[in-house]
Amino acid sequence: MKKINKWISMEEALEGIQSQQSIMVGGFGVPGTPFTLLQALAEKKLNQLTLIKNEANEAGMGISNLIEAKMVTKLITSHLGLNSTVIKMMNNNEILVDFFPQGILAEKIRAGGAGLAGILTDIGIDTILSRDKEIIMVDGKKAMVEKALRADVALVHAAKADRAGNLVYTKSARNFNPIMAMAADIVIAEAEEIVETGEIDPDQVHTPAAFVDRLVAINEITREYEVLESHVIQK
Amino acid sequence: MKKINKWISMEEALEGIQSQQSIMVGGFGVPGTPFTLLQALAEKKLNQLTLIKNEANEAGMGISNLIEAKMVTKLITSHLGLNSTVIKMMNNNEILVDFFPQGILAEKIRAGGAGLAGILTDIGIDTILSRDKEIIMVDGKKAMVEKALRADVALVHAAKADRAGNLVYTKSARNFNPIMAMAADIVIAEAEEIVETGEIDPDQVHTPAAFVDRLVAINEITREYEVLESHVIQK
Amino acid sequence: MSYKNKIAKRAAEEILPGQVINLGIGLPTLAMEYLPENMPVMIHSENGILGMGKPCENGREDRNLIDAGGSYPEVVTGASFFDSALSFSIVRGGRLDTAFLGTLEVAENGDLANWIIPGKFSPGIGGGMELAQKAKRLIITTTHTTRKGEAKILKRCTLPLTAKECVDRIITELAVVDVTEAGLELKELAEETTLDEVIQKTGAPLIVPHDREASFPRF
Amino acid sequence: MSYKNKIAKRAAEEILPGQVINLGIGLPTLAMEYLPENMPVMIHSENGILGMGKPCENGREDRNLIDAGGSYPEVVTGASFFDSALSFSIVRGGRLDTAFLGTLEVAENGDLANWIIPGKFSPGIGGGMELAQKAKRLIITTTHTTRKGEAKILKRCTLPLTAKECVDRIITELAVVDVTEAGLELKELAEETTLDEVIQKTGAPLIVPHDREASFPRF
Repeated sequence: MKKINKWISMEEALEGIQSQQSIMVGGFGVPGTPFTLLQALAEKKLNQLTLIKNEANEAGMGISNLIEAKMVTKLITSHLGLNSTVIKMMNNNEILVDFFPQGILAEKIRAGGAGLAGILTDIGIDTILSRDKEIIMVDGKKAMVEKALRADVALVHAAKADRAGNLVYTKSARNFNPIMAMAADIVIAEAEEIVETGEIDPDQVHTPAAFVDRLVAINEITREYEVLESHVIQK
Repeated sequence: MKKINKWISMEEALEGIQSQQSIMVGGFGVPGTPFTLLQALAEKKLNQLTLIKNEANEAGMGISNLIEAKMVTKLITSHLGLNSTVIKMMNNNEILVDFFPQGILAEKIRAGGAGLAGILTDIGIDTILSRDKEIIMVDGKKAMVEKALRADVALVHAAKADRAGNLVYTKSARNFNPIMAMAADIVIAEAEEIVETGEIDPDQVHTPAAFVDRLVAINEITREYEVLESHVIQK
Repeated sequence: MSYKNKIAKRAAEEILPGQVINLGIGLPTLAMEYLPENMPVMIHSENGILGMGKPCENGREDRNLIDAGGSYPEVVTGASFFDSALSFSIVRGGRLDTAFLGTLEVAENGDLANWIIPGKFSPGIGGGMELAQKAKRLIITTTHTTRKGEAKILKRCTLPLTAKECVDRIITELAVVDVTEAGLELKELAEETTLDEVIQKTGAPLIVPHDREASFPRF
Repeated sequence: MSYKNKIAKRAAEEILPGQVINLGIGLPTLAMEYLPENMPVMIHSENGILGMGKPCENGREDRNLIDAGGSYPEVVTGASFFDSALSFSIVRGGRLDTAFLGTLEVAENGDLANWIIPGKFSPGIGGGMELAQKAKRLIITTTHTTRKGEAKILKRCTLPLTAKECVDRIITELAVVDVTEAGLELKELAEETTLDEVIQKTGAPLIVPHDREASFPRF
């Protein structure tokens, strides 16, 4: 019998991804951003996408390329501090941006992945964030209803994968990747290294194969993945 | 400067644990149950404890010893299928038992650890479980409010720990341990092996040191930790 | 072949290559025996395993590795271990292709009741409610009747439900029955039984799509 | 010493051995320089690090390892990496001893406003709201006034809040001020300033517990 093998070509991996879909994208800054998948996605010339990502990368990088190319109608995110280009587009109403507290964004995504309807939290309860939120009382304290968040597609970046789809992340490149890998109908992972199934210690798998639908190899660690010289502190 | 060292004696580890407290206990069956901590706890002759554990171990083992010794007023659990002694005590009103679906019990504990007020779920929505629950509508569908669960103390079992309190679990002995280690005011871990800080790969830590308050070494893998002959299928 | 083995053997045929499967409590050991050697399937166990294998060879049991029923399994190449929250995220998050569960009662609309007999039997809930409600396909493996000979397949469940309208297929030692929009449809007959016996032992109307008993696929 | 360095140096004194600390964006690099060598402290970074160290030596940057502000840190012995959900569980779950945040405004009741100037500035929320609301101790590190010389420490915040009544201590280049039940209490004065200057540049009444300016601890 054949072994499970999810490693396919980039063309197969992106098959069926359409305009108007919602797409989660892993990464916090450069580490963990699936630049290779995003580059291939950018070439598909889709539009009216909803993207979900911690931030918008920086101008000219990662999802910022898709946003700058007007492929994105809405961005669900936590912070755009390092991307003045997207901030300008937001201020000019060229893109709709929904902000959430970073950990609440993570919990909404995780709740989607965990098949929950939502979470209850007091984060932002005394702020303008609570304005449009349903508030209920839990043990005498106010809590906001934050709905679970799922997407049609998730794009994640792993340091290592096996052919069955088990993923391992490294260092701060883990971030949103494991929770997004739980929370989409089609989960596509790019990996820097793809090994034979069985080579990853079962105790050290970060994302079990059950969550991963499609797997591509990164042929080259391109410039985008490398250290950003502008963030290096010269001493 | 001194390094962080949470490895202490059993006496120090259990200091301050009192009657009437709530105690989470890791483990699913034998694997991951902190038998050494439970044995020491049983010797403290406390009473009116509330225990939170996936199941009640089996008669004469683990938390069943505490329950049989009438130290426990209430048990929050998922299933007692393998412990007819505790089922009898439940039926005789010698102990109050709150049952939750296993994964919802896990999510309630995790929510406690994650500082959420609770979760929203449709599990059990069409059953008698929903009777006493607050129901709200989320996107047109009914969802039950399940409150976050925290405890005064958590007792967890790790395969390996470093002196700083980073924990690693093994195989099916992970189960409820990582989420309980997040969800108590005092988290006490027993470990089969305690190594110098730095010997665990930062990518392979299952429970970061921030969650662990006290650490004890298991001096001996006693009989309770071993394979249960009654569960071995003779072929 | 015992009725348990018969059910397990037929249940094993429901498992397709590449799927994520939960075999419930009790069935795993038996069903695993009937899976083709090296079948590329990922068996999920509630206590935090994906890629469970056959029961251990005697003497090779690992004290740190049990299945959700307490037995000692092997794991397959490509297995992974995780905590209980992630384990049920696989179930509730829509990543479980098929779950198998036993039952006390099952109704013609797919309602399932398998966890409590009020006042008599209630060992708890375990993972069954989540498996029943969230597996993409739910197959009930059960004896056709109780030990007393009472029907377990009913027009309506009399016991408190585990989940509503969740069952897709019922496999017993006598028959394979599907839950359809139109009602319960008889799909296969066991070699040892007759159409009349199955109809008589089933507590709800059966849609019988074949003219003659001989036309039924047998198992 | 620049005002930034002065604030970072004073902030570093707030960190006690064994604590779990979040240094916010911008401050980490500077404050780390003032921590005693081998201080046993666990620095948390929102993007999934516990045990962040000093900034990397030039040329030793790791493309997979940044802090929440985008800089390239080292990690200390005993560090761990985790996902964003677990990272904020440390914060909201009560495991963060002290957080440091910058601000736009801070009020005498401890209200904090540091994330939005409606119509002008709103790069998002990031992790600040959770740090402000859930750290066991919240210390604000900020210039005493805006670039235009307007007070940042006010009777009430005029901007939308980040969190209510969350601030414990304010450290500026001029003073250390505590938020108390009775109001803002002046604790220390910078060497370069006078009591009058601090009172004049503070937009809320200060409780001044010392008779003479000379009695104040200086930093």
